[in-house]
Amino acid sequence: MEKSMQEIEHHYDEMSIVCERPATLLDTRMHYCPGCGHGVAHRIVMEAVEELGIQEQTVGIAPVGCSVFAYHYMNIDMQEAAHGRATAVATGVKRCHPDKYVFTYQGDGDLAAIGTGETIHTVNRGENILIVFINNAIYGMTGGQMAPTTLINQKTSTTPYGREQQFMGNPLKITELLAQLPGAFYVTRQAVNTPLNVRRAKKAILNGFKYQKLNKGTSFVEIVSNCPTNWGMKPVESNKWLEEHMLPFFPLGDMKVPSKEDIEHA
Amino acid sequence: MEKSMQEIEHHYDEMSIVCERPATLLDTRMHYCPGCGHGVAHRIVMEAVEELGIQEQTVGIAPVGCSVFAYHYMNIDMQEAAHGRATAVATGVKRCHPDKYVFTYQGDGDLAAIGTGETIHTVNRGENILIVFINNAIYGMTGGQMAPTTLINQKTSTTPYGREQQFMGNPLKITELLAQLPGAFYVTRQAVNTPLNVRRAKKAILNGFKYQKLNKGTSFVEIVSNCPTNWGMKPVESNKWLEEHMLPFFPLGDMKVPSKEDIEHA
Amino acid sequence: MGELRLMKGNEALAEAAIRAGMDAYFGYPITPQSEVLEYLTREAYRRTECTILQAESEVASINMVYGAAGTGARVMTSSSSPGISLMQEGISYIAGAELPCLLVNVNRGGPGLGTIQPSQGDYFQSVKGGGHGDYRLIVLAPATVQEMADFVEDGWDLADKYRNPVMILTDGALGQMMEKVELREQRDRGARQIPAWATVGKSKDRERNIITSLFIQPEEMEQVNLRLQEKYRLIEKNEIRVQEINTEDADFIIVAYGLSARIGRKVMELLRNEGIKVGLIRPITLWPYPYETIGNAAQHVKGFLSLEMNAGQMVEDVRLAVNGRCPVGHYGRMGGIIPSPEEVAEVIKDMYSKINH
Amino acid sequence: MGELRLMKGNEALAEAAIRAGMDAYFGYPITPQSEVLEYLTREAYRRTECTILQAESEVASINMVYGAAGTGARVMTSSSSPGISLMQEGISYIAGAELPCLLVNVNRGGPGLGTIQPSQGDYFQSVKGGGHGDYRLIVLAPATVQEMADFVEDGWDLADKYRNPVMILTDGALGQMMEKVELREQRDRGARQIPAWATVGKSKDRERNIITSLFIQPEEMEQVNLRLQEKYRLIEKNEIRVQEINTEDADFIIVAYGLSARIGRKVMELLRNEGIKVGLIRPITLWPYPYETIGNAAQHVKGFLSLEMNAGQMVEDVRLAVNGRCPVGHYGRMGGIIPSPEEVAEVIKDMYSKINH
Amino acid sequence: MAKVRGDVSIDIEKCKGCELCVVACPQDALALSRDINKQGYHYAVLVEDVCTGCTNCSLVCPDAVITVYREDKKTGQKVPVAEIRNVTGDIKVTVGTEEEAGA
Amino acid sequence: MAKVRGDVSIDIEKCKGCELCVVACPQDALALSRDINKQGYHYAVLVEDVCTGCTNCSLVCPDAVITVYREDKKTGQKVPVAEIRNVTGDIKVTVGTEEEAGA
Amino acid sequence: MLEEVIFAGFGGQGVLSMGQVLAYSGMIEKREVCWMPSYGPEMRGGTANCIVTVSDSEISSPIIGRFDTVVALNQPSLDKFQSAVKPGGTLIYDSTNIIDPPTRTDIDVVPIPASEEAVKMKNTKIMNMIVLGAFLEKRHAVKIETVLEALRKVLPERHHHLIPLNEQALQRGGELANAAVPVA
Amino acid sequence: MLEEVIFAGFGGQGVLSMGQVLAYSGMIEKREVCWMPSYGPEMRGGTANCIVTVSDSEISSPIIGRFDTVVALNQPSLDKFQSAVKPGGTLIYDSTNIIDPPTRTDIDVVPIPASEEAVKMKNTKIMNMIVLGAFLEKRHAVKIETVLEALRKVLPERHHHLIPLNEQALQRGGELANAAVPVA
Ligand SMILES: Cc1ncc(C[n+]2csc(CCOP(=O)(O)OP(=O)(O)O)c2C)c(N)n1
Ligand SMILES: Cc1ncc(C[n+]2csc(CCOP(=O)(O)OP(=O)(O)O)c2C)c(N)n1
Ligand code: SF4
Ligand code: SF4
Ligand code: SF4
Ligand code: SF4
Ligand code: SF4
Ligand code: SF4
Ligand SMILES: [Mg+2]
Ligand SMILES: [Mg+2]
Repeated sequence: MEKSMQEIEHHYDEMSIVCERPATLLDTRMHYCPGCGHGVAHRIVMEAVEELGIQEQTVGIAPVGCSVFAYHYMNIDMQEAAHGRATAVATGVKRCHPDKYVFTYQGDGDLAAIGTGETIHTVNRGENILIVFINNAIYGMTGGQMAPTTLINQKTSTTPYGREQQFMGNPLKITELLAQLPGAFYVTRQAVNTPLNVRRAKKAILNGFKYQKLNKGTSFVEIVSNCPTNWGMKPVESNKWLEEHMLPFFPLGDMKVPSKEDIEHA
Repeated sequence: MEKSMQEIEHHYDEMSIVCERPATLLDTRMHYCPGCGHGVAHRIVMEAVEELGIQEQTVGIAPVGCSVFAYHYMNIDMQEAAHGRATAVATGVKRCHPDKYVFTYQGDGDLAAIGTGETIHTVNRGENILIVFINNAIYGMTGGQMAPTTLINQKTSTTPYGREQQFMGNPLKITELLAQLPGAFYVTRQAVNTPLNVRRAKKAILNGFKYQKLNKGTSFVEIVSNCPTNWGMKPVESNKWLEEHMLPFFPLGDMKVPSKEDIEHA
Repeated sequence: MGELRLMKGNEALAEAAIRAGMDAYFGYPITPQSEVLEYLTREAYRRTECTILQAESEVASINMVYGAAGTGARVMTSSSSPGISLMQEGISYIAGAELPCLLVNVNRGGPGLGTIQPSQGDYFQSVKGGGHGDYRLIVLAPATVQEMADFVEDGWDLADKYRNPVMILTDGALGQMMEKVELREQRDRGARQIPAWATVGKSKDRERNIITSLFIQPEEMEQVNLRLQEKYRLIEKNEIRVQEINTEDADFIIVAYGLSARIGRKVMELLRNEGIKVGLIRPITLWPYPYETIGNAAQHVKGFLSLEMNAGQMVEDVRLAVNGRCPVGHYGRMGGIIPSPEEVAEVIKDMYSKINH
Repeated sequence: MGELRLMKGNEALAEAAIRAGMDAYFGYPITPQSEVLEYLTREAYRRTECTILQAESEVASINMVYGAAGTGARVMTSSSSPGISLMQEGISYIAGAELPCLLVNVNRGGPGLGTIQPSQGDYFQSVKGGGHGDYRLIVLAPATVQEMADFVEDGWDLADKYRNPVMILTDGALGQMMEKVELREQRDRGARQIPAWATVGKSKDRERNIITSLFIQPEEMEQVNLRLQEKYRLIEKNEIRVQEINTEDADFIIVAYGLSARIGRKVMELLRNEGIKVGLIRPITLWPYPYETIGNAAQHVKGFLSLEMNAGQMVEDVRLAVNGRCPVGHYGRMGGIIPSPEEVAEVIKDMYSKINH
Repeated sequence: MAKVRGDVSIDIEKCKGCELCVVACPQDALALSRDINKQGYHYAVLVEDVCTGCTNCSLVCPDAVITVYREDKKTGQKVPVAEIRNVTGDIKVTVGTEEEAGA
Repeated sequence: MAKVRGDVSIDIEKCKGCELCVVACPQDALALSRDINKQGYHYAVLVEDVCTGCTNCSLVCPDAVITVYREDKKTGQKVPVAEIRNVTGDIKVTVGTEEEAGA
Repeated sequence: MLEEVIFAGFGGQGVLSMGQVLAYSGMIEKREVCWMPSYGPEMRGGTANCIVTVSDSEISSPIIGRFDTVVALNQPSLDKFQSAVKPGGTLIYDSTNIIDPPTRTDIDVVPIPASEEAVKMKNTKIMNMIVLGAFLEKRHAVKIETVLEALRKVLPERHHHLIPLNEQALQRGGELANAAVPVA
Repeated sequence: MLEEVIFAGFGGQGVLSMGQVLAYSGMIEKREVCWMPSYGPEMRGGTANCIVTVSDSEISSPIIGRFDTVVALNQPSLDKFQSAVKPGGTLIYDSTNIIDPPTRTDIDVVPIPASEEAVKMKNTKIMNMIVLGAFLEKRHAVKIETVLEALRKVLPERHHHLIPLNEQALQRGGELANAAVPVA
């Protein structure tokens, strides 16, 4: 399609900023691949911290996964946890500092494979933290191996002929499991593939932080995301694939929301 | 109450044996405390093996827990697994010998605390094995510490003032979680506190073994049991306590049963 | 003089932890050290409101310790051999991130599930690094219930001083037995101030703090390694602890730590009564190791025996210290059996006569 | 001569495993060794119908290996440093239950998450026992992609011969680099017969088989330990592998294993060109260690340098072997940096001149 | 004396005196002996000749030491017993307190 | 030329040319430049002066390099901008193929 | 002075606590003391024991194989430990529940009908104190007064009313020890 | 003979495969060869490189810091590695997408408009072969025929029809190398 060639003259000085990089997100280039959902997820988490004005009371726990370097970008105190142990580390932090806002940021391999035990018991104890779970159905950092959330027939570097239920089991809906636990206070599944979903996901993150004030249990926000590099797609395609293949299996929406009483009782 | 004193004369030779120690259970004294449910559980598992005539094709996996010495009593090939890893060990066995009958026998600490990750992923893969889960709401072997299944307010050596949900979390109904997984083929909760329950529990164990022929997924049999020693009760009391406190929270019954098709399709 | 009590080693250790101002304990039951967690759940929270949490596993415990230590808290965990093996990844992370904390291994017999009886089979694991990479734990080896208590605060102080994990390596017998113990005063938890590097929320006036052991660029990683090695050299220079008994006039020296050192002492007495001039060197810090003390002794003695409750582990460090100057033997029992002073005395007499002819 | 290929070390290892008649592989991805699992998922099942399973963690992997090995299967797992640390409990169990299996550590830089670059920082963990209790792994250290392939079958054969776990200790560079490799023939999986002790169902004609490492009675446990130690002595007697280059006329010897040995060889050439008679000893088995070879050389050389990609670990074994007969130095780089032959040559010249004056 | 339809034999040396069989018996036919076995437990014994062979006791016995016998209804014929467990028959059985015993 | 109601500034050196903003823009106002930045990516640029300041592009931008401006409705008054990001203004922007560019 | 003694019996017979009382008393008398329990799953079997060392000099090993005195409160313990008494040492046992009495002749064998006696004293719980009394009478490891002081220190207030009963039991044990005739 | 070269550029430019083709060719010519890729999360950034050593004698380290030849296919790689060329060594780069050309004068600098050329040849995929051709022309590490043989061996049958095109590309690269005028 035709496009006008002259450079557009800008009018910044006549307008006000309605959307920009949050100050809590450091102004450094992120190492993520082009179009990777981690970037958006990072931004909305930091926007929440900024909007709630809790930068000074927040401690974040980075996982081992592509987001291992989250602390390079998030301008808050952070700890880098061993693979899968972020919620145990968060427990250590929160138990010693119940007044701080503590969150973990973990991938599907980290949270739902090697970290399954820690994840389940942290939520079962109702640790009063926020868990942000980035589900991209693959091991991104290590080069695209099967994740617990990899879909049936999805090809990965360790399921070269597609994931077979018979041998590799089923994609694990850990979020649904966690929603069953009494320790879970708020459980929701979101995505960042469209502007609308980004808005919703950010709302969920905001809730997750706010609810820590109530001290009523764990908030868990799954974010269905993409991995263009290891899915072998262009970013735009990858979001299409996400919509067509992941969302039907991992439907978006709240699985457990606090009752009015829960919230008023605070 | 009065009792006649003369010794009863027996008439064994005029009758036939209708119930006796199975030949698959070695004729050695068990190390369990008086009245401990492990003994009954051992017996019914071995009765099932005997009745199905699969002693030669069965490999059992013992846990770390009071039943660590199961292999002293069960007259079959057995492996002693690291604490919590019985289902991983069973996976190793079964994947190499899909034609064998493989089962694990695990306590609540073993299966639902340290072994949570292995348990969930083994069932999620639908490993074609039988898992026998002895839930006595306590760590028996190590002297009565809190288990994941310990009830709220239950006193243990690590909850001397009773389990408080706020600090120690909730009793974990792992069986309910596992029933959600597509890999689970048969999931049930039984007990061995009464003759009737023993009969039912044995039936469940029989099913668990039989279903392995179908190769359709994991069979999981929870057995709610007692720990007179660490509950600090006489065996008879302990069964009363079990009925009054455990069964209301851990209701008996099937959670997932194969459909007709499932079974005919074999 | 502080309060005198008759206590189990495990309980003395737990009581000392409360009094040293512990902020948090995370652990998982295992024989023969479950009394630590049990004692703390009874006593600690009520007295100092510190955190006591039974974790779902040792892997969770050590990572909870990581998180708590990262906030500058005075934190510890305890376990026994198999549980400590499960912690090796976490311990390596803690060493790499330079987090001060206290680890307690109440050593039982291995390998595998082994036995719950006392052993010194985890010496290598503790001092050479059971986890991956080049790191060191400061390892303290108590020989009495009194030291089980004393080394808790000492350990934490060392950990804070060097931002390094400290391990108390003891055994099932020391953990289970009762002896009299003099307890220190209760420290005020508030007193210790939170270190500047702790992740407790980035205040406006400072850069964000980051706790990590990841350094993806080789050059950067090497710098981190070199800094760690410098720190270790410093610890080797300052913190070696060793007890020498009758070494000045000794012709033969027993080297032993922990419970074995108590046996060794009895052996020494037996043999001195028989006119054999035996001395005892008891390494109290297993790392840093008293190579120099042993090396100096090697100048004037005829031989050494490393007495251990294992198949021969510390003996390698004794040999490294002696460096060929005289024969070094090893005697050990395994599987939870504690050697009797008499049997060891025979071994030494035998070795001693061989040396002399 | 077998088929010649240009392959990555990790892939050569995986291919060799298939050809050696592997029955099962259990593993979890980690850089720099994920190619092993990836290659196997592409190739193995289709060709030999063996089991390839991506486990949920390294802890699960090693315990799956335990279960499979307990049935007499030819089984292996592979990982890199942090993952190997997580396996320490399982490894100790496997050693205690005497289960033959193959473990591969593609060593990366530690401690902690560290770096994914090559390192030799896990020497201590591998040879002194990273897990609890008195046990030993037979440790093979390849230096070429060819050996990455060859040591797989050799390792399994050793494991079967002694009912002992065998570890291949290699590094990220050897795992990632491509060299030419000659591959052996495909072994028939059926050929290997199931050992008598395997738990595959108790047939009428024999007692039940039990795989365990638990021996609660001290006396019994000690007997087990003694039997293990006997076995280890036997392995030390029979299975030491070492390569010596130019040691006969050498005045100075470099001791190095794996990738470092390749650097060492280049250093040797450089220095020999400058007229310094340098030799190289390359331990191929890191346990059992070639103490004798080094000890003998110590009779006639002026000094040793232990060249490692770590802060100084194997150097302790070199010192134990030399036992004071001449100076022993260490040179190492860390964090994934491979020392250049030139820098090492300088170090030796420096040390050498010091020795001579 | 009640017509015998069932009977039990108890391996008293392995019995741990947990009493579970005693409470499980609908016929109230079992009780714990006042005497102890070598392990020091008051073992279970049949004290009323009213056993119906219902197997309840055997089902709940954690130590699997109770063998239950029953008259073979179908055939009506008396089937010889395979093997009798090592019940030491010569142990005197007294139940309840000394006094009762004296009565 | 359409009345300007919104505008964007893009930190093109951090842009990775993922194109997500381009497809997210309801006004079709964005496109990837034919030129590459120092990282080698074809960066996004505003190519039609039809921006409404809806912020969609900014919301989906993984690298948070889009700042969106809008005319302040309520006050109607033009609010001065806090700070302008390091947009290298002197980069010539051409879109599509050489030929088109020439047209 | 050095006394190495093992107390062995079923759990619930109070073997561990009698050992602790002895150790505590030794501490009051400014001796070196060490109390070492058996631990671990043997407890399942129901048996329990503890080794107590009271000494004037430093104590080396808490776990030892041969004893000055063995106190056995049931048959399995008697069978297991009678051979561990040092020649010339003492073997004290509760004769009430013993079927096979000890056979050694090179030691001082002291049968005490402790359980029976406890029933007579209408409190089975003090059986262990009767035996301890016998032990003190035979071995003089510590003074009875010290033991009573120890009890006052270790027993929670609400149990102090039991101390007189315990004292009687200790005394009675001493008498029985003197009256004891070994079944040879 | 010893050639130590690094190929560096963006992922997708085929730097790893051109290195492999060279190594494979070396193997065919019975040389010792070693191919070492950069690995790990740098890949995220999109850059990739591999070091290839071709030698007559045993190869020591697969990872080296200074090279006989550096082949840079993008600006970041050029910036990062130009200083690593040994004095007198060769620096080959794709001049199409380079903004700041190399500055060193003590080495042989060879700009090749490879991308541009590839577009002209109507197949951007063969850009790397053009560069490889230039490398061979300059360094003679292996013979072109050998490379073609290597391609026949490594390429799957279904791609063999591309071999002639690759051959042209190699040739063209050689010509460009000779025509190359360093921008000094
Ligand atoms: C103990 C351990 N095992 C394995 C690894 C290797 N590893 C690093 S990240 C990762 C998985 C990453 O996948 P995911 O958690 O889904 O995060 P993503 O990269 O997809 O965002 C693995 C297996 C490790 N670092 N440590
Ligand atoms: C790695 C490890 N951690 C801890 C232990 C100690 N331990 C042995 S059994 C057990 C728990 C037993 O409880 P459960 O599994 O419920 O079995 P039960 O005895 O109640 O039947 C524990 C914590 C161990 N042996 N290994
Ligand atoms: S590999 Fe996948 S998850 Fe990782 S940064 Fe790239 S796109 Fe994102
Ligand atoms: S401790 Fe509890 S579970 Fe263990 S044997 Fe005794 S009663 Fe059974
Ligand atoms: S149930 Fe069994 S063990 Fe318990 S008393 Fe009856 S017979 Fe004895
Ligand atoms: S079989 Fe039935 S009736 Fe007979 S003793 Fe047992 S429970 Fe009582
Ligand atoms: S979304 Fe952001 S990074 Fe992607 S092209 Fe648009 S501006 Fe560039
Ligand atoms: S703000 Fe809205 S209209 Fe303006 S460029 Fe972005 S998406 Fe398009
Ligand atoms: Mg992922
Ligand atoms: Mg339990």
